[in-house]
Parts: sequence; C-alpha cells; structure tokens
Amino acid sequence: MSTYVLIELAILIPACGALFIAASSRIPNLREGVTIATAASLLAVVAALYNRADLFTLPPIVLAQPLRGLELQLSAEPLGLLFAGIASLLWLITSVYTISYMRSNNESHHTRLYVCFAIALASTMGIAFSGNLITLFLFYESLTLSTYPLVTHKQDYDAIAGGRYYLGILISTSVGLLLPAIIWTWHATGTTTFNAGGILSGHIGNGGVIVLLLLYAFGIGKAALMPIHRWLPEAMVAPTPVSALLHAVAVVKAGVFCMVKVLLYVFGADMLLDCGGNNILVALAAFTIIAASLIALKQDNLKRRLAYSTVSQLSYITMAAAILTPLSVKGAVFHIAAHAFGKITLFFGAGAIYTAAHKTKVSELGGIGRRMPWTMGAFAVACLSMIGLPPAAGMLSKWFIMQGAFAADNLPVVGVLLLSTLLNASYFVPIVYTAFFKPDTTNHRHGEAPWPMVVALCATALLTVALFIWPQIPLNLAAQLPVKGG
Amino acid sequence: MNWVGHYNYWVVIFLMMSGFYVVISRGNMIKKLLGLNIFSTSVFLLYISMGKIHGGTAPILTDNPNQVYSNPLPHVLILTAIVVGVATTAVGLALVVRIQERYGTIEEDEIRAKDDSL
Amino acid sequence: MEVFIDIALLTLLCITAMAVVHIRKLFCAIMLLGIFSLLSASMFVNMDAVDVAFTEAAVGTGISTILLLLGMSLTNTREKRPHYQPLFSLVVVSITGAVLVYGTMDLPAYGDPNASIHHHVAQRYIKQSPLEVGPPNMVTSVLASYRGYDTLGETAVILTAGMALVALLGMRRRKVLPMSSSSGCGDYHDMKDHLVLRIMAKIFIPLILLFALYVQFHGDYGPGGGFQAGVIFASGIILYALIFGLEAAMKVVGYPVLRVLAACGLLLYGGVGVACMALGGNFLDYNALAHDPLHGQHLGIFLIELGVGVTVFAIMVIMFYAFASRRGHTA
Amino acid sequence: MIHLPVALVVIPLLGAAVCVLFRRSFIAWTVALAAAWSGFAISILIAVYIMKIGTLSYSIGGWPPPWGIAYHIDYLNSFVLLIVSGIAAVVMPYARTSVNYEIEEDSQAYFYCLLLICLAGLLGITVTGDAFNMYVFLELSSLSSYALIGMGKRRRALTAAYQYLVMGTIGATFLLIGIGLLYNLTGTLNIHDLAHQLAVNNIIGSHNRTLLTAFAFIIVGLSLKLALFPLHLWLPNAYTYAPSVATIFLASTATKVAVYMLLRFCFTILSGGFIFKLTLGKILLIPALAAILIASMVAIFQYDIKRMLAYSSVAQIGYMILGISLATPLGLSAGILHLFNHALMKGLLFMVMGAVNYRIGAVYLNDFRGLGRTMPWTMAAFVVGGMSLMGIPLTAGFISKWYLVQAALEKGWWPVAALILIGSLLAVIYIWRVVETAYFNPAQEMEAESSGEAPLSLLLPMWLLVLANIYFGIDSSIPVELAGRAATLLLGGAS
Repeated sequence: MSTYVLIELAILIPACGALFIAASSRIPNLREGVTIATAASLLAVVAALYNRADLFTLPPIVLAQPLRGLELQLSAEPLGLLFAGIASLLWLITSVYTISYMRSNNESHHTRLYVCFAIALASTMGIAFSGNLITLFLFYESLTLSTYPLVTHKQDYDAIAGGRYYLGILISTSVGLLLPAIIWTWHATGTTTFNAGGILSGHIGNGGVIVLLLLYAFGIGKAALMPIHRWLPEAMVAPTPVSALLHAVAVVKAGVFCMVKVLLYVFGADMLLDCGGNNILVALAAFTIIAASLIALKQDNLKRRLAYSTVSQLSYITMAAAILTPLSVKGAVFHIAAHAFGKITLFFGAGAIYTAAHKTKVSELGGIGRRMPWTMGAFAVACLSMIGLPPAAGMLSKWFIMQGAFAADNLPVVGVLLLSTLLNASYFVPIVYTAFFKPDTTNHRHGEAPWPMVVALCATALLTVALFIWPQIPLNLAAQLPVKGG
Repeated sequence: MNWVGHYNYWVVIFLMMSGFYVVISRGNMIKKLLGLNIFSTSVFLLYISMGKIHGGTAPILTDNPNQVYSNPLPHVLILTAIVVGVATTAVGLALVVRIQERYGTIEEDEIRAKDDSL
Repeated sequence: MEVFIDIALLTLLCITAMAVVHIRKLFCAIMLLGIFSLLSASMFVNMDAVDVAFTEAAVGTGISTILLLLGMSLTNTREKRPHYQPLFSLVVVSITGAVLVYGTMDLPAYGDPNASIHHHVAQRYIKQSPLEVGPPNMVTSVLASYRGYDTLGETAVILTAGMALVALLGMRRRKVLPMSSSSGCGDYHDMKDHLVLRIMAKIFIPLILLFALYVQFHGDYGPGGGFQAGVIFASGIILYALIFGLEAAMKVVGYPVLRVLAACGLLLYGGVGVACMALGGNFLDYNALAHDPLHGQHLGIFLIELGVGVTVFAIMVIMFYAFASRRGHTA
Repeated sequence: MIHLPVALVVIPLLGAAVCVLFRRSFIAWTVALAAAWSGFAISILIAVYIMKIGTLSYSIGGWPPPWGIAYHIDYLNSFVLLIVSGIAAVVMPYARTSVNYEIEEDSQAYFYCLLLICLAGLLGITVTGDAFNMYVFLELSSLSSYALIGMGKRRRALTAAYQYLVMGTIGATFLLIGIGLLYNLTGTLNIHDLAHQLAVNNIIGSHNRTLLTAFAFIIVGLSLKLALFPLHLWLPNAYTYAPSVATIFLASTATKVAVYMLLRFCFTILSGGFIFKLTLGKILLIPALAAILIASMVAIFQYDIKRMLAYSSVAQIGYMILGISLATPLGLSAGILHLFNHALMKGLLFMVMGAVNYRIGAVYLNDFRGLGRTMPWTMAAFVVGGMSLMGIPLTAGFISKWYLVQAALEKGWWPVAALILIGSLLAVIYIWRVVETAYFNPAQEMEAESSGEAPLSLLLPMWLLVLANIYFGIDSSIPVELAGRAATLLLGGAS
C-alpha cells in the first residue's frame, strides 16, 4: 500500500468505523467488537506510517479544490505523526475501558457514544494529517461538534448547560478569532499550506505578527490558554471516559498540536524570534500555568482538580514551544506524549473510583488505596509524571523544557517551572496521601473496579514509565521538526 | 430655464404624492388600495405628459402629410400599465375580502392586535 | 385653449384627490376615485392619448369602481380614524415629492417637440408603421406588433389576476343568494322588479355588446382594440347580472365557459407567436404568416387582438362573479 | 436552437393557460413539471452556448432592438436563468406531495397555474433586454406571488400577502417612474441602447438631475422588491405563512431576480457601476451591513423556524448587496456567486421545512424535538443546509463568504470583513438551536401515524439540493467562472 493510501486510511477507518458501529447498534457485543477492531486497525495503520521512510518528503495529497489556490490537502510531518500515534494508541485502550465503564454504570445511549467517539477520532486524525490551515480548521470544527454529544451525554440540565458552554466558547473563538487569522494569513501570503520554516515571513510587519499571533493563540480555544480555559472544567459533566478522551487525548492535544504547528509551520521559528513575538505567548502561558495550578489547589471535586491541572499542563507545552529553542520544542513535543499518558491514567483512576465507590470528591477518598490498590498505584505513578519526578515520563519533558529555557537565558521561565512543580506536588500529593494513609471513612464495602478498567489504567501507567525508559520514538520525531539548529 | 413649462409635471407629482400618502398613512385596507390607484393613475399622467407635443394630434394617421403626432410609445406603455393596475386592485380586493372574513375587520391596527393576542 | 382645459382639469384632479384623502366614507371615496379616473381620462384625451383615455374610462371608471364597490360591500363601509400621527408619512411623502421635483429640473418643458423622447425610437413608429405594419392607428401598431410581446405579458397579467381571484375567493354556485346587502351596489333581486331598469337594460345590453364588437374590429383605424372591447363586452354581461341577478347571468355564461375562454385567448395569442416561428419567422413576427408581409401583419394583429379581447372579457366577468358570489359567505 | 430563449418564457406561460383549461390537479402538475424541466434544459443549452460563443440576442416580432423588444443574454442573465429554472426543476417534483397536503383539491390547478406564471415572469425579467418589458414581467411574477402567498392555510397568510402587495406595488410604481424618467432622457427603452444614448449624449458625466432621480427611484423600488433592510418588512411574514412550495420557490428565486435587475440597471445602463463609484455605493453599504447584523440577531429569537429562515434570508440579501456595493470585480462576483449559493441553501432549508410541516403539521422549534431520530434524512439535510448557511468549508455557502471577505479585505475594509464573520457566527447560533432540539431533546409523545420519515417524493429533491450544496462547495469552478465573467462584463461597461 502506498503511503498516500495509508494517510487516507487513517481518517477513513474511524469514519467508516462510526458507520459500522451505527449499523450494529442492535447487537451490543458486535458493536463493541467493531469499536475495538476499528481502534486496533487504526493503530496498525499509524504504526505502518511510522515505518515509511518517504513519509515526510512526499508532496501533499489534494482531496478537493473548492476555490483556486485553496485546497483541502493532507500531508504528514513528524509532529502530526506523533499526535496521531498517541491518539490511536490511547483510543484502543480507552475503548476497552469505556465498554466496561458504560456497562457497569448502566449508562444509556451506548451507540451514540461510540459513534461520536469514532467520529471524534476521525477528526483528530484529520487534524494530525491536515496539510493546510483550511483543512485543519475544518477538522478542528468537526472535532468540536462531534464531542458535543459526548459532553452532554447525560442529557440533564447540568450536562446541557455545560455542553452549551463548551460549544459556545470553542465555536465562537474558532469562528471569531481563528478563522479571521486564517483569512488574514491567506490574504497576506496567498497560501495556507504548512511549510517548514513558516509562510508568513516577509509578508507581514512586526505589529501585524503580534496581533496575528494573539488571534491564533486565543482562536485555538482548545489549547485552553487563559482566559479561554473555562470550557474545560465545564465539560467535566461528561462521563469519565469522555473526559479522558477530551482532556488527555483528542481535544486538548489537538489544541496544543495546532498551536505548535502554527508556531513552527505558519510563523516559523526564525521570524518569531526576530521580532520577539514569542515572548508574549510565553508570558501568557506562564501566567496560565501558575493561575490554573492555584485554582486546582482549591478544587475538591476530583475531576475538576484534574481539569485545572490539564489547563496548567497544556500551557507547559505552549510555553515550551513558544520559547522556540530546539531543546524546549523537544520538551514540548515530548510533553504532549507524557501528559497524554499521565493524564489519561488519572482520569481512568477517577472513573474507576466512581464506578467502584461512587465517589467524586477528594475529601472522601480516605483509605481507598487499600481497597483499590492497583487503581491507586497507577494513579500515584501518573501523579509522579505530572509533578515531573522519575521514573515517569513527565520528568523528561520538564528536563528538556528547563534546558531549553536555560539555553534561551530565560530565567523567569525557569522560575515559573520550579514554582509550578511545587504547586503540582501540593495538589497531587494530598490525593495520594489521603488514599493510602487517611483512615477509611466509608461503610460501603467495595473492591476494585471491573477488571478491564483496571487493566486499561495499569496499561497507561506502565506506558508512562515505559516512555521514561525508552523515549526514543517521540524524541526521534521531535528532532525532525524545523527549529533553528535542531 | 422655463419653470412654467414644468407645471404639468409638478401638479402630477402632487397627485402622485397624495396617493402615496394615503397608502402609507392609512390603516384601512380598501383606502390603501384607493391610494394605490391614485398613485398609479398619476404616474400614467406623468408618462402621457412626456409623450405630448404642443400642436400634435392623436397618433392616428391623417391625410395631412405635415401633421405632427404625439408620441405613441408612452400610450402603449400606459395601456399595459393600466391593465396591471386593475389586476393589482382586483387581487388586493380579493385579499381584503378574505381578511374581512377571517379577521372580521380590515383595519390594520385591529388586525395586528388580533394577531398579537394569539 | 389646450392649456386652459389642461389647467382646469388639473385643478379638478387635485380637488378630487384631496377629497379622496380626506373622506372617511368609503362609498364616497370610491365614487370620487371613479371621478378621478374620468377626469384623468379627459386629461389623456387632451394630451392626444385617445386609446389610453378609452381604456382608463372603461377600466378606471367602470371595472375598477364596480370591483371596489363589491369589495366594500363585502367588508366595511367606513374607514376608522387612524390612531397614529401621520407626521412620519408626511415627511416620507414630502421627501419623495421633493426628489421628483428635483428630477424634473433637467426635463425638457411640457410639450416641447424637441425633447429627445420624441426623436429616437418614436420617429420610426410615426413614419414607418403605416408602411411596415399597416394600421393607421399607430398605437395599435406599436401595441400589437413592435411591442406585441409586452401585450402578451399584459394578457397574462389579466389571466393571472383572474386565476388569483378564483384561487383566493373560490367560485361556487349558490342556489339562493342570501339577502344581506346594505350598501352601494344594491341588491340584485330588487332591481329585477324595476320595470324601467329591466326595459332599459334589455335595450342597452345588445347595444353595448354590438359596440364592443365594433371596438374590437375597428381598433386598427380608431381608438380601441381587444382590451377595450373585452372590457366593454364584459360590462354588458355585468350589467345583465346586476339587473337580472347573478344566477341568471351565470346561466348565460357560466364559469366553466369563461375559464375555457380565458385560457383559449392566451393560447391563441401564444399560438400565433408559435405559428410565426413554425413558418420561419421569429416569435410574433407576423410577416411570416402570409406571403405579403403587410397582409401577414394584418392577420396577426387581428388574431392577437381577438385573443386579448376574449381573455379580457372572460376574466373581467370572472372577477365580477368571484366577488359577487362571495356575498353572504361567512368564515 | 435559435428560438430557445423565447421558448423559455412561452412554455411556462402557455403551460399556465393549459392548467386553467383542464383544471385537473394531476394534469396541471404534469404540465408544470414538463415546463419546468424543459426550461431547465433550455437554460443549460443557453449557458453552454454563451460560454462557447458569446452573447445571444433574439428580436421578438423580427423588429430590431431599439424599436422592438429584444432578448439579450450574456453571462449574467444565463447564470440567473440557471438559478431560476434549476430551482423550478427541483421544486416541481417536490410540489405534488406538498401541495396535496397543503392546498385544497379544488385550488390545486390554480396553484400550479400561478406557480408557472410566476416562473414565466421571473424568466421573462431575466432574459429581456427591454426596461419596460422587465416591469411587465416583474408585475406578472409579483401578482402571481401575492396570490400564491395568500393561498397559505393560516389567516396571517392573507395579511402577509396584502402587505406584500402594497409594498410590492409601491416598489414597482417607483420602478415605473424611474424607467419613465430614463425614457424621457433618451427616447429609448432598450437597456443597451439606453446605456449607449446616455454615454453618447454625455448625460452620465454631466450630473444630470433627472438621471440621478431616476436611479434613486429605481434603486428604492428594487430595494423594496428585493427586501433590502429596512424595506424588508413584507418578507418575513410572506415567507412564513405562504404554502411550503411557494416559499421554497420564491425564497430561492424572486429576490435573486430583483438583485439581478439592480445589477442590470446600475451596471449595464450606467456603464461600469458609475453610480457605485459615487457616494451611492456607501449609501447601500449601510443597509446591507445593518441587514446582516440586525436580521441575523432577530432570527435568533424566532420560534417559528420558517420565520427564522426568512429573517436569515434578509441577512443573506445583505451579503449580496454588500458584495455588489463594493463594485470591484471580486466583490461583484462574490455577490453574484452568493445569488447562486443562497438559492441552493435556502431552497434546501425551506424544503426541509415543507417536509417537517408535512409530517408534524407545524414548524415551531418545539416541533423539532426528537426529529433527529424520527426523520433522520430530513434533519441530515437540514444540517447540511445549515452548514452551508453558516459558511462552513466544503459547502457552497463557504465559497461566496470567502470571496466576500476577500473582496472586503482587498479594499482594506477590515470592519466589514469582521462583520461578515460575525454574521456567520450569528447564523451558527440560530441554526444550532434547531439542530440541538432535533438531536438532543427527547421526542415528544406523538401519535404513531404522524411520526416517521418524509415520503420519498419530498426527500429526493431535497437530497438533490444537499448534493448540490456539497458539490458546489468542493468544486466551485462552474459558478465561480460564470460569476467572474459576469462581473468582468458588468464592470467593463456595456459600450
């Protein structure tokens, strides 16, 4: 099979999977089998893509050309491949987890959930492999729309209110800010095709660069830069597997992915460094890191605390990418993977606790570690990754970011990193401490969650550790990104 | 400029505007149709005034080869326009009659009140 | 002399228009509108537009007034006092009027023979039409031949109005017409009992119909043509219906017949056009109808005028029937 | 071949007479269907001819242009012809089921007759090269549309039709005054001869007061007809209460033809949009922008979805006028392109309304609850139409919005470009309300027989338009080409 076909398959497999899932809605076992099979074959396709030597040198595939000079095109580059790999791997694990979660919690509308999951994944693949801004925008919007039914899955008042907020913020920022930015880019350069080293240089003045950068930064609402972060905690009304997908894999990673991609492939590192526009983004991200961590400290609801942690962690990636040294970009890319594995473990843990013990608050978790040792063990490993301690992957990414900051002589960033590490520790350690060392307060007898859920969350925890030991794949891909000297 | 030469137009414009005034200021639907009629009839007068030549006769061939005829084209246009006018009046009236049957009134503000009260 | 008549008529027109604006009694307003039409018809005569005057008299004074009276008798006879201030309307009207007056500043003076309007296209109609088309009445030539396509549109407009009325009001026969009249148009059943009316009608109706036929076929030479003839013919039937009752009139010419006539009139008109195409000319190019172009024009104009006449007659009567048969209908 | 243009008008006109003659609803429908399809076929032939050879002229009655009435078809007309006849061809198959449901058996033949006359009128306006003839056919189409609207079931249809009749007649009379003044200046009625005479006699350049007044009246009159804000008052009620088929047809064709007339008068007669280079361009810009913003906002608060779409139409007309008043090649082609795309999307959306009305009996927001499940195909069509309305890429609506924004940016009008995007955002909101209700609100308890998918005869035309919306979003070369050429032609001037 040619590489082109593989790229197209990466989008078509989940899209067709959605159709098959919808068609098999009458037979639950078949439906869930289809889900797993689709996820597995997607992973296989992406893995096959990784082994293609010619992948990054091919000209883009043009799907359609609605207007002259404005095509829908697909192409692959290292960052997109990494993103696609993470998403497809975690989709497979999430599917196992979801099936078990949905069945144990007696949720309704299973088919709709699986169909929307598959469509969301198809959109994610589209984002990962889009060859220009217009295609990116299209898949970005379809990801927003396909995750809306997931967020409002419960259909009660809270869910719909949260869903409206989610949709409202994401659509209005994307149409109101991102689309104008894209049009501006097209107007200035006559193209929207991603190009290593950027397309804007020479077409736009310094003041314009800064305004455009801000339009992109806030237009990509999924990257949850403050103050466009509120949709993330609001979307916590979703069932936990959905939150895992939203906050660890598809949606937020799509946001930071777009951010990195715009920085490197639209603006270009050289141009941003020349005019110093990246410092604004660094400052915004640094502020978000600290502010979100402070808010997270005060949250008692476990999922909300995790959500604010996500906001903060996403800004690590944005900040690291915006520093624009080879090492910091490497850190940013690596953190996309590290955070994905860590955060999905945390959400799986929260879901397992809810399924087994029906608890949602941190303060209620006293002694739960003894009842659910596997779950909480994995949870603890993920917390280590979030804080940035070995032997978890988060440590490596922080290390790279720190080095990058030193290389750029950006001492405030180093300070922010140290402070946020302290804050991370102070909101994650209490959870683990409560779970293992506080006295058991509940009367409710329960053990571990159903085994597929436990297997899934242990798998992701293991992946976090594995990534620490064998970080070659993401680093290898990161090394191929177009940054000065990298 | 000979201002007096335009008096015909100006009076016609006055007639047009009085018809137009009835259309936009009155709430009775039949009265509005009357206004429309005056408005359009005055426009016909405007057209025919344009076609008139001093000393001309009706554009029907006479034996006198030096006879000056008024311009026949506006006449033709207005014949068509008169037909359009009566057609519009008839359709408007049909609507008014049906409105009376369904609402019991043909005053615009009363109809609006009835619609709003639903 | 012309100027004095002109000024006198214009003054009367202004007075009538103002009266229509002011009078709230709809019956009076409608009658005044009839007078307005009649006065403007006189104006048209004064301005050499005899065909237009003829039509305005037949339509504006005749058919329009009858329709308006019928409509009024089915609704309300008095206009209510409006609640809002007419200031806004006055401002709009003044601005529109001012713009129009401004627009006349660059117009040539009234009746100026040197105005460009009389020189470009009109010259051909005046000079050539008797030679190219034939009829001494240039209006007929322009109407039926040069701009015959407009007239086709006009015939279609009439058909549309008739069908719109039937679609909106329905056309049903009623055995007994309820006696619920209190207004201008009078009650049909009462009128039948007036001996004088009956006799006069019996004398006049054949004359009216005969006159209609004259207007139809003499349109080439004098004022008149299919449209005026159709209206006059229809007014004969309407008069019959007014005096002898709707039922009686419908027995003479029923709605189905009229419907078929209306459609056939338009089809005849269009058919002539299509026949011209079939014979190798353009649409409505009557030259193709016969070997001699003038003869072809003559035949073509005769046929299309007939088509117009038939359609107009049928639709005018249909309009009358549609309103008249609605009397006493309640929602 | 040579008689094709005239057949375009004569076939529906005589078809209408045949409908009257037989008065059987089935025969009338068959005639209407045949007329509409042959009209579409002829339009395609004409468009092909125009693309290959150039402009097409036809003298009616054999009289050469300034003396007789002549057709003159160039890129612009043939594009509008395609829109009008194409929509008619799609609407007719749809009409049978919908009309059976909404119109009494007795009146159906008249309904088709009036529909055909309306079609003939609109086509007649588009093909003709004579200003007064335009007026005649405008009245023909208007008169029939008053009656079509008045045939709606609810009583407000009558007042809506009456209101439209009064405003439409004022508009047409204004147009008549304008044409009269133009005729007085030049002595001719032929559009191209008018342009020629105005140029030769140096009337355009000399700030002739009569000319300015004539155009003031023509523009105001046409603005009434095309429902430019704030002269749009007749439109929301008319579209809401008319029978579904009438709404579909009128919404996607009537205002487009009025826009076409505006283009003809302002660009062909006044060679190259001279008037838009004066202050007038800016005068029209304000109502256009107001229409986009205000009408879109009003649409958000409507509970009758047909009414919501009607307000959205007012907003979309704003987009067209905006593009036109830019008077640049890009802006003009964006406006012309939007004629086409808006016809596609509004036709589709109103067809959905017709289908929902057929099944549920009303189209209030509440009636859409759970329709995503009971009428999946219909609602999917609504989603596609809605996306097109918002201007999402890969749908037809995106193309014209993209061009519009480009045109505004080209002139350096940033705020205008921003307003266009805000308008899209507002469209997202009002479409989303319906989508959300249809898919995420539980179905109401209904009797078994009233639920279910719309019949195939409604679905097929609807999905034809869905495919058209998607196709012209992916491959827009044909309309873009035609619109671009039309814009060049208009700006190049007639002489």
